[in-house]
Amino acid sequence: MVKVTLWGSLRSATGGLEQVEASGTNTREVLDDLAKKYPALETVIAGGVSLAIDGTIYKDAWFTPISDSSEVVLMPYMAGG
Amino acid sequence: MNMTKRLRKTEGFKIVGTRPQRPDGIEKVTGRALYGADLSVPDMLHGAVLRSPHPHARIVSIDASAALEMPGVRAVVTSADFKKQAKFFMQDTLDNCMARDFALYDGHAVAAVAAKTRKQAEEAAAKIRVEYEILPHVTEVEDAMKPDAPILHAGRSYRNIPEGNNANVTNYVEFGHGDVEAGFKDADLIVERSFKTAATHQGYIEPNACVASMGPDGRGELWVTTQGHYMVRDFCAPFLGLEESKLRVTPSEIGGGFGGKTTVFLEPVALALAQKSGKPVKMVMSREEVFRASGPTVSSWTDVKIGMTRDGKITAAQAKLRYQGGAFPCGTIALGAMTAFAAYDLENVQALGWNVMTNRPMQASYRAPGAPMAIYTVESVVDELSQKLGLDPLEVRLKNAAKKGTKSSYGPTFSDIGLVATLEAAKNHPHYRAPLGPNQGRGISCGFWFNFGGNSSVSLHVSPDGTVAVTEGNPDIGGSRASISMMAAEELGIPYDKVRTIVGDTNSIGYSDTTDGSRVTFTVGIATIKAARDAIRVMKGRAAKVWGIDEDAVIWEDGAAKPSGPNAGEFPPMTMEEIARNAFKTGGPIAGHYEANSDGAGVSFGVHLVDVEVDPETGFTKILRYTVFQDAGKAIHPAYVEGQMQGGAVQGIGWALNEEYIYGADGRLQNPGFLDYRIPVASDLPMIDTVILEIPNPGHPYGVRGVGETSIVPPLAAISNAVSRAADVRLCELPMSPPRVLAAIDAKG
Amino acid sequence: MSKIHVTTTVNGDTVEYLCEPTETLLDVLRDRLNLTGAKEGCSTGDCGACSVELDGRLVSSCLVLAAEAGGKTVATVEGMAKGENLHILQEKILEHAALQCGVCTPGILVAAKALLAKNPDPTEEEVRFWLAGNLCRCTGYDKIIRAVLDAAAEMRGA
Amino acid sequence: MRFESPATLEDAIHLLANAKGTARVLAGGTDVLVQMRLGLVTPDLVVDIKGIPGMRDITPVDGGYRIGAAVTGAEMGEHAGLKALWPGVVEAMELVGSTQVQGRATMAGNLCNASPAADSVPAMIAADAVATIEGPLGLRLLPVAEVPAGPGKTTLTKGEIITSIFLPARPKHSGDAYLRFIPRTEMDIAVSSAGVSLSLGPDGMVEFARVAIGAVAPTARLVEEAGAALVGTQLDAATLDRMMAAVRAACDPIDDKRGTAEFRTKTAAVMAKRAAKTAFARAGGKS
Repeated sequence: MVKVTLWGSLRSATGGLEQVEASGTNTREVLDDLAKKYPALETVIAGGVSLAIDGTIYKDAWFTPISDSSEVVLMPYMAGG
Repeated sequence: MNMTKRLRKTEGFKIVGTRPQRPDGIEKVTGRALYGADLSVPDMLHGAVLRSPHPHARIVSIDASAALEMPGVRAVVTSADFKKQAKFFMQDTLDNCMARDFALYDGHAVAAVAAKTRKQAEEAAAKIRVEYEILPHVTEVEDAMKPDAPILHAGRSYRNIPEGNNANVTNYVEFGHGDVEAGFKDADLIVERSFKTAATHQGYIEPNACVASMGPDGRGELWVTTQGHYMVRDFCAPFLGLEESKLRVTPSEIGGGFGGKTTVFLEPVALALAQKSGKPVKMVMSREEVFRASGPTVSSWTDVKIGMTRDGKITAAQAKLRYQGGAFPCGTIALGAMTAFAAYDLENVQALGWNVMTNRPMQASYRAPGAPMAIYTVESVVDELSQKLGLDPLEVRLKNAAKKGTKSSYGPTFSDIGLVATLEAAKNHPHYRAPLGPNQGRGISCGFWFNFGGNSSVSLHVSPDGTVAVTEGNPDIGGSRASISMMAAEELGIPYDKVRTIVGDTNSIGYSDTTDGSRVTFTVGIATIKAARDAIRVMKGRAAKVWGIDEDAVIWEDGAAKPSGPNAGEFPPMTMEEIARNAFKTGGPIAGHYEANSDGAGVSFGVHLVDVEVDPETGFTKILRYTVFQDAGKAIHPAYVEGQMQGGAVQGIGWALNEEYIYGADGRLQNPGFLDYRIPVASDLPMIDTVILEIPNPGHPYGVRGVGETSIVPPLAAISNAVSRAADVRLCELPMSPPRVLAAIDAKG
Repeated sequence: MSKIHVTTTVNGDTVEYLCEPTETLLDVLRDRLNLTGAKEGCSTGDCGACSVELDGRLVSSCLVLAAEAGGKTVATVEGMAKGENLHILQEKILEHAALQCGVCTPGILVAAKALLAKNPDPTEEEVRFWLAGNLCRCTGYDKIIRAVLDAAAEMRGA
Repeated sequence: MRFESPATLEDAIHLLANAKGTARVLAGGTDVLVQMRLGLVTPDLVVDIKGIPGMRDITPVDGGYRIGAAVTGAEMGEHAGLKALWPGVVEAMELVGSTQVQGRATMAGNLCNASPAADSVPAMIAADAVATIEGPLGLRLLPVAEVPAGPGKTTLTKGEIITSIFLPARPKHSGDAYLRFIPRTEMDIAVSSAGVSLSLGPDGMVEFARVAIGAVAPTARLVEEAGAALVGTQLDAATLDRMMAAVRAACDPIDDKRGTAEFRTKTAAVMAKRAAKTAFARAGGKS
């Protein structure tokens, strides 16, 4: 299982948990599993999120590999200047 | 050198790191370069927009009959002429381009006219009769959050908004870790301050402009000044009900963007007018329209509390940020809350943020959106703590600096980052030791920005004479065509002047995300390098065919194919020119291409040092000396890296000292022009010294990091800290205009 | 409203145009004479992007009526290079990378040329104050000032 | 709109006197064109006076200078004699706008635009300058201070044109100066300003002084008490404090986007103090 850290304000969607577990070997599988386990996260994920995997920030491309030992942090979708 | 070993290159560059002339330079110094407003086409009409004079009103009715009778008028459009959108964000953007049912800010577009001349269109627009029901308005963030505030739209808040907030509060975010309350107990000194920053505008010198045409077959053409022509298509095609590939968008030269041209304002309107009139329509904003109705940045109201031990260790840090982003929901608050404490290695940190709607234009990105105003507050409090504890402010930052392995304030653990090196460079710079005179002060601040990757496409064509044409899909806002040409030349092993890079339109090159997030040199660089490798693969194949050897036995070096060793056969190197000359005989035209979906842009840090002198009798601040230190990863074209550092610093200087959106009690913008929206002029400034640090980004073949945005982040606090020390009173509101500084000095007694 | 017939000299060529009485010199240069080097950044004289020389005097062409140009000489950025040879200021702006978006560049060039004609050896401060009416939002002015000082030195030496 | 560029003053006066609707005189145009562009004024007639003989001349008269209505700020700055006699007035005019605006803007236009913040006006009032006004009823002379009637309003009547401004001769050991406060170093409208003109007696004391202030009242105004405070002194600190108090007492500014009333009042006095010191030094004064 992959440990996914959520940003604080998402805790209301996970019953107060800041870190949750999800199964999967890539971004798509992990996000799909998160949305399945915590339906309140579904709209957030569908609206676009970023993921930091071992310190590197990725947008929501499906096939970025994730291993169980990866540090995974769910982050808001990024926009810049 | 074998190709497989060249996946990463951090030294031995021949072209990268030099300062050649930019490919678009001659056009730009001779006045030939064509910007948004410079194109005219036969039988063209001109568009003009009627804008709401009210900050908040219900649109009861619009009667365009008198306007349609005016000379030269060919079409009038209103919100009824656009397709309704299913997604909130799309509909918000459309509603911002043309008000639907409600005018939400002073300057909000209500209708538009196309006529034979601009003057006729303006005169006709003035004849459109709009009946308004005026509603109460609110423009300031603290007022908009009050329980009895006028509400812009109900039902737009995300579900996680804490109770007690009114419906203007649309987003709520929380970042951080540890236990801040426990951390504050360990502090020897706690400083808690409240800050405000004004909304500022990107201030690009070229007003928004476009030329649109639509055929009866439903095909559209758009010429436009933008940071992202695919983005323009992504919005306009659905707004007009077109298939994406039927709308070809060609980016003009762009006269400055800084994030402000990452969305649409006039473009869908011009297309609708073209559709309705059957003729090409040109639209150009006046400067007043740019200020009233494009997208300035957020204004903010923030409380910061930081605890520190006597020896300068931060024990806990907390920020409560409230951003107003105009008349629609926006997510900039998340970026503010994420970046606020990013420069620090903290055990206990918490950043909370609220986004609030007001009767102001919908905010657009502005260089590191959300970060400057957040980091300003934190860096101000860190400075005050250092001052009160009698500690060197740079040493305090070094003591608490984020580094590899730090759990960042926004969650992930940092990998290779350059903050400590950047702080050390500042510490060892003569500027930091230079003596100061009376009424002078020195300020320092760290800055941070994420930098983005994303999608970009590059096609690289080898011409029959061996020169190279690169087509990419990202508008060049700061000299990127030069750095892209350099990377192509470097990879191919040919001289820089053999490569010419252009920006293609939406139908001539693959999709490319908007030029934003400091992503172009990084992402388009990756795509260019890989496109070059793709072409090299083809060229090696051609050489192998000619030599009759295996393709794997050919290497590429110094712009030529060579056999990989004596076993491959004894052949003299076959130059790119020779391969190109024979291309039609050896298999056809030669090209390489790459469509990147890149990540790993690499965060970047900067440190700014500034000396100011404050006139105690007038509150006037003079910038005496300014030095920017920034980690650029690898600087491809150092002159343009310096340019980004200098330009960002000076925009930050403007933000710190004089720039602000000023709304009257009537909800109208009072200073929609360069006279009273005061961006820095040449005589306001000293030279801006730069120190580029090169800490390679492992996520890029040449080590590139984004450099464009970080430089606007530190100036706000650096200058505030310098002014506060020079005037011996802590300033907590931007801009630090002379009346505000003098009032603070006089209040001190 | 009758149009006004104007005969004037632009970059050395005699040109004639018909203009509305309310049209500015900038409007005519851009829309009637197809000289789009001068840019409209504000049309209120606050940005300098439309700078041209009128009878050898630096002006904002947005603050000159087109009808006023009759019998005068107008010099725009398009007239700075002589054939293939760039003006030294143009070369120095390129060499110093003193432009990013480039939209202010034509105005800066025309203004700097007027400065060096009047004062071939300006100080940094003199260049900064002379160019205070030419807004640049990209560069922070640093490289522009260096380029102008460098061009001045080279022109004095030449 | 009709555009006319008459060759004689008579024609210009005739055009303006008989104009229907709104008429505007065009000298430098740096205010009129902006107002037209922003839709603040829509003239039916614009009369360009630059082609009228004498309008572009700086003429020495009785030890002073007569400055034609179409003389630009740049031309004033290039006139060595004028600059030597009234450096403060020339300085004030040179502060109006950018280099580009300097190539067009005129002192008479600055006066007729009647902005309370016009830079050249306090300097001209301190200099006791006189405007020559010609109109359908002939010629009259009017002290500059009496031309503006309020923001955007003048005491000129229909058909009248300011044709020149006269800066008088002055005794030896005289000096003048003008300073304004703006938030940047250039390109702003004065938030407060002051012009000071003074002459020294044989004893090195100020014998005569005029102090005028701008941007702190509906029109620029002469502060007689401030000038009087300087007389008989060498601008010691107590004198300057008295002068500043007189300036503050004369201020009646508004709060607006450019500054608060309090800020304008305080800085007007600071500008007056600094201008007085410069004028004193220019007069050869030693303190």
